[in-house]
Amino acid sequence: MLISISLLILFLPLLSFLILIFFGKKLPRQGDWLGTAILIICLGLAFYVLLNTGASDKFNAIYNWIDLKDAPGFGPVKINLGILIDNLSAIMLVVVCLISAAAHLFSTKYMEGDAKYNRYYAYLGIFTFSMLGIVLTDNLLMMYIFWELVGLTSYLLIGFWYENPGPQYASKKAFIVNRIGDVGFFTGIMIVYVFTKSFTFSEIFAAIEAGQLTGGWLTAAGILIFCGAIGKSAQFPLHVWLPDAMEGPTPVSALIHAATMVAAGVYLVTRTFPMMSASALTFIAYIGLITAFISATIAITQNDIKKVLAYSTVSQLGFMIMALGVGAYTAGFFHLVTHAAFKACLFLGAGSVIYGMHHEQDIRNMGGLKKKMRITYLTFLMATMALSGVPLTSGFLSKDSILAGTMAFAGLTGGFNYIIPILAFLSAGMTAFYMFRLVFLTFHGEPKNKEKFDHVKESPLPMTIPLIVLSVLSFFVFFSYNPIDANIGWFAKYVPAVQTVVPEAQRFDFQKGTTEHIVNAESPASETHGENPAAVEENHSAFTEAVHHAHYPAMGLSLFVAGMGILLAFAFYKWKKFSADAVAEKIKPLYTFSLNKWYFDEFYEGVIVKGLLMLTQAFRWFDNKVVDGVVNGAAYVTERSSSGTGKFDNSFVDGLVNLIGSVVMFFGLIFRKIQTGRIQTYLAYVLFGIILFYFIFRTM
Amino acid sequence: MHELKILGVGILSWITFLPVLGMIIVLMLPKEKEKTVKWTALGITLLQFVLCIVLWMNFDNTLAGINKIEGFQFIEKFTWIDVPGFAWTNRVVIEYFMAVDGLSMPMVLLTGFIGVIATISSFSINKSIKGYMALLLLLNTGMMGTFVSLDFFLFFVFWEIMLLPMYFLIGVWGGPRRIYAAIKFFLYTLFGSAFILIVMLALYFSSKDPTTGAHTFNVISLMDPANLLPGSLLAGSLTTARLLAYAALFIGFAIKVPIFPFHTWLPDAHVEAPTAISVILAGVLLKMGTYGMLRMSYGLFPEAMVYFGYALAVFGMINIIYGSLCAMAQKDFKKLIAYSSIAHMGYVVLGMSSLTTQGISGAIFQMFNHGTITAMLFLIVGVIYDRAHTRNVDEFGGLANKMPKYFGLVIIGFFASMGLPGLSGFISEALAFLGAFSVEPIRVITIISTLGIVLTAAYMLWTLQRMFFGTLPEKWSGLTDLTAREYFMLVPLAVVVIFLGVYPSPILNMMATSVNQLVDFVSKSTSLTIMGW
Amino acid sequence: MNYYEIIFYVFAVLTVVSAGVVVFSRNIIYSAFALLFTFTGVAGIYVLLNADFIAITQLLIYVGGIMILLIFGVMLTTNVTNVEITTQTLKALPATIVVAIVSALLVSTMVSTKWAVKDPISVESTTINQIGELLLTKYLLPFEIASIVLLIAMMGAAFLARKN
Amino acid sequence: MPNFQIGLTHFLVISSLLFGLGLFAVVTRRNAIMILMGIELILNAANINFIAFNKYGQLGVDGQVISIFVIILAAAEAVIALAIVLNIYNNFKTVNADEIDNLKE
Repeated sequence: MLISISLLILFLPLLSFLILIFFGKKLPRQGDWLGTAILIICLGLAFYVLLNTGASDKFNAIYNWIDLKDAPGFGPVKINLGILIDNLSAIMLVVVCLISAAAHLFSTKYMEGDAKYNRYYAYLGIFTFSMLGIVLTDNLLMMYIFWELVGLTSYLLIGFWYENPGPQYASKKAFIVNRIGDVGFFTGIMIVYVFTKSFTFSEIFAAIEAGQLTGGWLTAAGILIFCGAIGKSAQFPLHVWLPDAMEGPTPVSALIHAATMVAAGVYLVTRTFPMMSASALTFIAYIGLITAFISATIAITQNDIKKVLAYSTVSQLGFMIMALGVGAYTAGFFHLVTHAAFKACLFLGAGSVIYGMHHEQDIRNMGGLKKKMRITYLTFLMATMALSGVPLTSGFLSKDSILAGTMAFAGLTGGFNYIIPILAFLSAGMTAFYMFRLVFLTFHGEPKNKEKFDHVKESPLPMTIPLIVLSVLSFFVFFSYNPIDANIGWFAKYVPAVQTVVPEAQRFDFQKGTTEHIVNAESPASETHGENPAAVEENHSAFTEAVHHAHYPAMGLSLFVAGMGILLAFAFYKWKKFSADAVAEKIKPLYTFSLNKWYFDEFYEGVIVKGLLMLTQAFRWFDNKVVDGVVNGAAYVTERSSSGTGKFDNSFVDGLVNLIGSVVMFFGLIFRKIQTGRIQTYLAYVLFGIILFYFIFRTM
Repeated sequence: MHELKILGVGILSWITFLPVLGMIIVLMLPKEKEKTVKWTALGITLLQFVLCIVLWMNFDNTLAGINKIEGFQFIEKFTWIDVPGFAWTNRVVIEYFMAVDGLSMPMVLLTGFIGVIATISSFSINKSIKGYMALLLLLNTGMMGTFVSLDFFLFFVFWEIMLLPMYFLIGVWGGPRRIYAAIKFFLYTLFGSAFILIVMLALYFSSKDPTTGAHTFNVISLMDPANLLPGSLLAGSLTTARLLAYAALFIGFAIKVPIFPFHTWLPDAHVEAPTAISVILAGVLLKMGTYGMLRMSYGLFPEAMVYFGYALAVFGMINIIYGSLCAMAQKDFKKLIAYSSIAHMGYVVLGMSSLTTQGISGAIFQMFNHGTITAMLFLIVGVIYDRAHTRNVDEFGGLANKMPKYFGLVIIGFFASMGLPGLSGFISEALAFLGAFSVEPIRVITIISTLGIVLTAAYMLWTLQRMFFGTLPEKWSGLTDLTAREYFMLVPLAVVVIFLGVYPSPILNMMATSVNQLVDFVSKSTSLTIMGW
Repeated sequence: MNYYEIIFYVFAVLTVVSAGVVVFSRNIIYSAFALLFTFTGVAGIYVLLNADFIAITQLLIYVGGIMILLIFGVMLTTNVTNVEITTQTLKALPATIVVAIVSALLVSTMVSTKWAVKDPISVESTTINQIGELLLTKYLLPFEIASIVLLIAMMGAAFLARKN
Repeated sequence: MPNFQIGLTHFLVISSLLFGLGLFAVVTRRNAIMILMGIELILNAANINFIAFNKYGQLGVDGQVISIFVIILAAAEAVIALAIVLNIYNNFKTVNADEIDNLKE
């Protein structure tokens, strides 16, 4: 039953895509109502699925796609496609449908009157289809397929206004950077497939448990699969495409580049968490940390409202990845869900501000919108508080559990890993600072641009409803009754930590010495710890124990850091105690360094793109000159030798013939003289002949 | 052992020689009646395609015939030439031996399909259409014959038949530098077929047909080592003679594929050939090289193939990386597509070298997909070239708004060639990579080859951006969207690409058993692993 | 020295000297008349060789006929007023040498070969009836042809000489 | 004088002398008539031989018959030759053999 519903959820957006792409123009209002209606139906169905899936239920349906029968030396080659509904995918279903529905609703007003309006909704439809595909799939290959489809749709949506150069360049950049990540992902899949002979998660984990894939290849597989996440969730080396992706329409940014698509990377790591070996996890943690820290520093100095939010998304994604890296499995996923809600609300709020200010995106000439756009302001403020980790918000709960996780991890593993919590707390503080800076610069203070400010009025209803819904969702109450402790909320119970299947040698030392079987957390007993019964798993408690201990210090520290951030923001922008520009002057090099996004773009453009183009020119030259040269050279040689033999033939052989000719001619001339025409001379010759014969015959 | 006879003649002979019949009819038509010439040619190729579909309907997927004659279907085996021996020459027996198995069935289908598409796209040719259509039909026979013939002599005859019309089609109806291109193409391939001829004769003289006792060209009996005379040149296994023979065959077929050092004829031939001929050249002719390798090199010298497996993989990788990089540097749209087809053929070679079921079925499926996708790309180039008479990518811009329907098909074509999942290109590339990756020594090469996907994405999107996005230069304001005829060319291809992308089983099931049989036969032929030495 | 030898030498010397005059004389008329004496000398030799009928025909035809013709030819073709009635010989050195060699060779063979000589046949009164007999029996065909030849010769000469 | 008896060789010597002189005339004289005379001498020399062999050789009377034919032909030849010479004279106004060299190309 649930299977057919989820299939319905999956294929409805595809249906909307097909209808809109072919008949969009003819439908009334170009079919935007159709898109939005379909998404709302999907949302309803998603809620139904969520309510009916228990924490540990797994509904699975397999369809055979490619069957290459029995391959010698390999065994039966069957590539199947499957749907898997469990706690993770149920939640993600709701998140994707919710945000997509909000984006659809929001776009009815925001994108009104656009030339390619129906195509926009068609693209939104196919995006939702691909995203749902990632969420529902039960095997790596199918995930890769939808992974690339999501890449394609983000390409189409970023480059929606392809008339002007900005989106053109951004869409191409996005697709190629994603492609680089996907190549790593595919290589990871290949490694897994070659060793475990299957793509499906359950079979893979069982095979790894059975030891078919171990050692260096296992870590390599883990890291390479994580590459897919790096590409898609814009982690450290490949994060450059996300800020440029802001060229696309704002609802798109909200849907894709804040909540769903970028979360796919995190979802992938969550799915493949059991197979990640210790070294892979540390790699993931550090990548997450670096991303969080770098993008937080960059976000501080950005002046474009969407760029600030973009970098904050990258930073928050870094947080989620770091959480998974350190082993805080539930916290990471929890932050993904809460972040999706309030980040989408922030982006849509930015969208309504841009809509109000008639496509003005630079926060320096905004200000004082508090009075004019009350609802946008309030929802924006609520979401900012959630993001900064102010208590009583969902953000506080999730960020706090992540920070606790990092401290626990550092505590357990010690050594260099202490840098993780330090930088994590620093980034959290910076987040609070730049978010409140954004709020003050856009909503508070005097309007800097007079005539634009006069036209500003509150955005129409279809834009404000999603804002309100999303901001309400940022309250803690939806996730746990106790605003302080997330563990007792339904979420923590619904998404318990997953037992790693990695062989003994490749686990963290604190995880060693445990029994080898997958913990299938049945409905957990509701002790204070809210954990599984102790008898089942020691390692589990080792980490949870540490987290539990780290809980309160982490909460105190995070409150302190967030408070400081907000205070600084107030000081700089609200009470104007210190002028931001003066500070910027003092730390000039640092400021410009951060303003120019740590020069990543320039670095990539200069080194990689330029280098590649030079390489291609070199190859082209090589191809034309050398390889073609060899061919033409061969042709030249044969041509030369043929003309050589030609000349030789003319001069020598012909020469011989001519020689004979001239000799005959020479003698001919001589003999000609003999024919004098006088008869007597002929007679004389006759007589001469007679004399000769006489002498000849005489001798006989 | 299916038998399918129409009017007493086997279906394979019908499929192969129907175009020749068509050619005769076309030649008899008066010169001025261009319309009838075009439509008769189209009718013939359509009829041939229908026959291919009928063939496919009766094709039994469970039979696998690489070296076992009972595995083949629609067999036609008659003695064609039988010269009784006298004095010092011994008896010469050459058979007219045609049959189809999992390896050649996809190729027959592809040739039929591309034949129809090419004929439709030839409607825009105006210079002496009668000669053109006659040569096109002759070319069609040459191609089809190569895929169905199982007698090495017959194979070589069809291989050469294909050459001549191609030379004239490029030489007469081509672009400005057509003569150079045509001659280069002709001499290059001829150079290759010289090698094939040598090996063919070497095999002939070192073989003894079990039934007739004389030498034989029959590929199936040549595959069985028992039929090779003990003392002869190519008897035994892994002798230097056999390795040399394999290398010669490889060069002969590599020129056709084309593989890296022998590829320079392809860009010239494509740039100068008219659209329809480029479609056929890229669509089918390149596959004859790889098909030849699978049928002849793998079949006749299996242990040599395993011995040189690693080298083949390296060639595949070079093709992919080299082709993509060169494509990125091209300014001429058609040359770019030509180089991209070198890169795509690189996947085929990589897949083939892996000697695993996924690898080889991925390779054959890529041959089929590359046929359809590149045909689509060349038609796309043709559409633009017919309107703008220039192929320089930088001169265009903003075509997306000007020709929206055309843009839709371009998106499908471009993303299919980039190997986007949901379109047929992806599955064959994925299978080829999976197959190649599972072989220990080729693992590193496969990882390097995966870079090819990124490079392809890079130059394809760059071209897409330069030509279709941005603002339209005013000189192209007069461009019109697709005409009905162009629709008939592009839409069927797009449908096939999408359908096979979503559900590839029809083609994959067709070849599965044969591929397994091939892999089993080749890997059993020697105890060496792929890293022979 | 009997009479036979004396007559022989007289006729021999007569013939050879007149032949020399014919050949070497500058004036063509002198040589014409010298030819006359040569022919008569030859006739004499025939007589010595018992060929009486031949001698008479010789005298009759050669001296009577051919000589007259030659004189006519000379008279018609040499332009009387032309002072160089004499004919020089052309630079004949090579020719004379060749002819001298040939004749020397001829004489030497005549002298050196041992002819199958039989004793001279008995002197008969005349050979004329033997000749007549032979002419009409053994040599009948040549005899008839000879008559035709003469006829043609006459017609030819008449045709060639006519003035047109 | 050699005292041997007049034999066949004497006549042969005479005829060869005649032949030599005739030949000389034919070869060296420029005048066509002189050439004719030379020919006549050669013919007579031949006749002498015939007759001599008739008397001394085994030839018998045949020799004389042949000599008659020789005489007949000589006459015919002389007639024709003279006619030709006259014609040449009429056409070329000269009878010198070396000027009549139209044969020389």
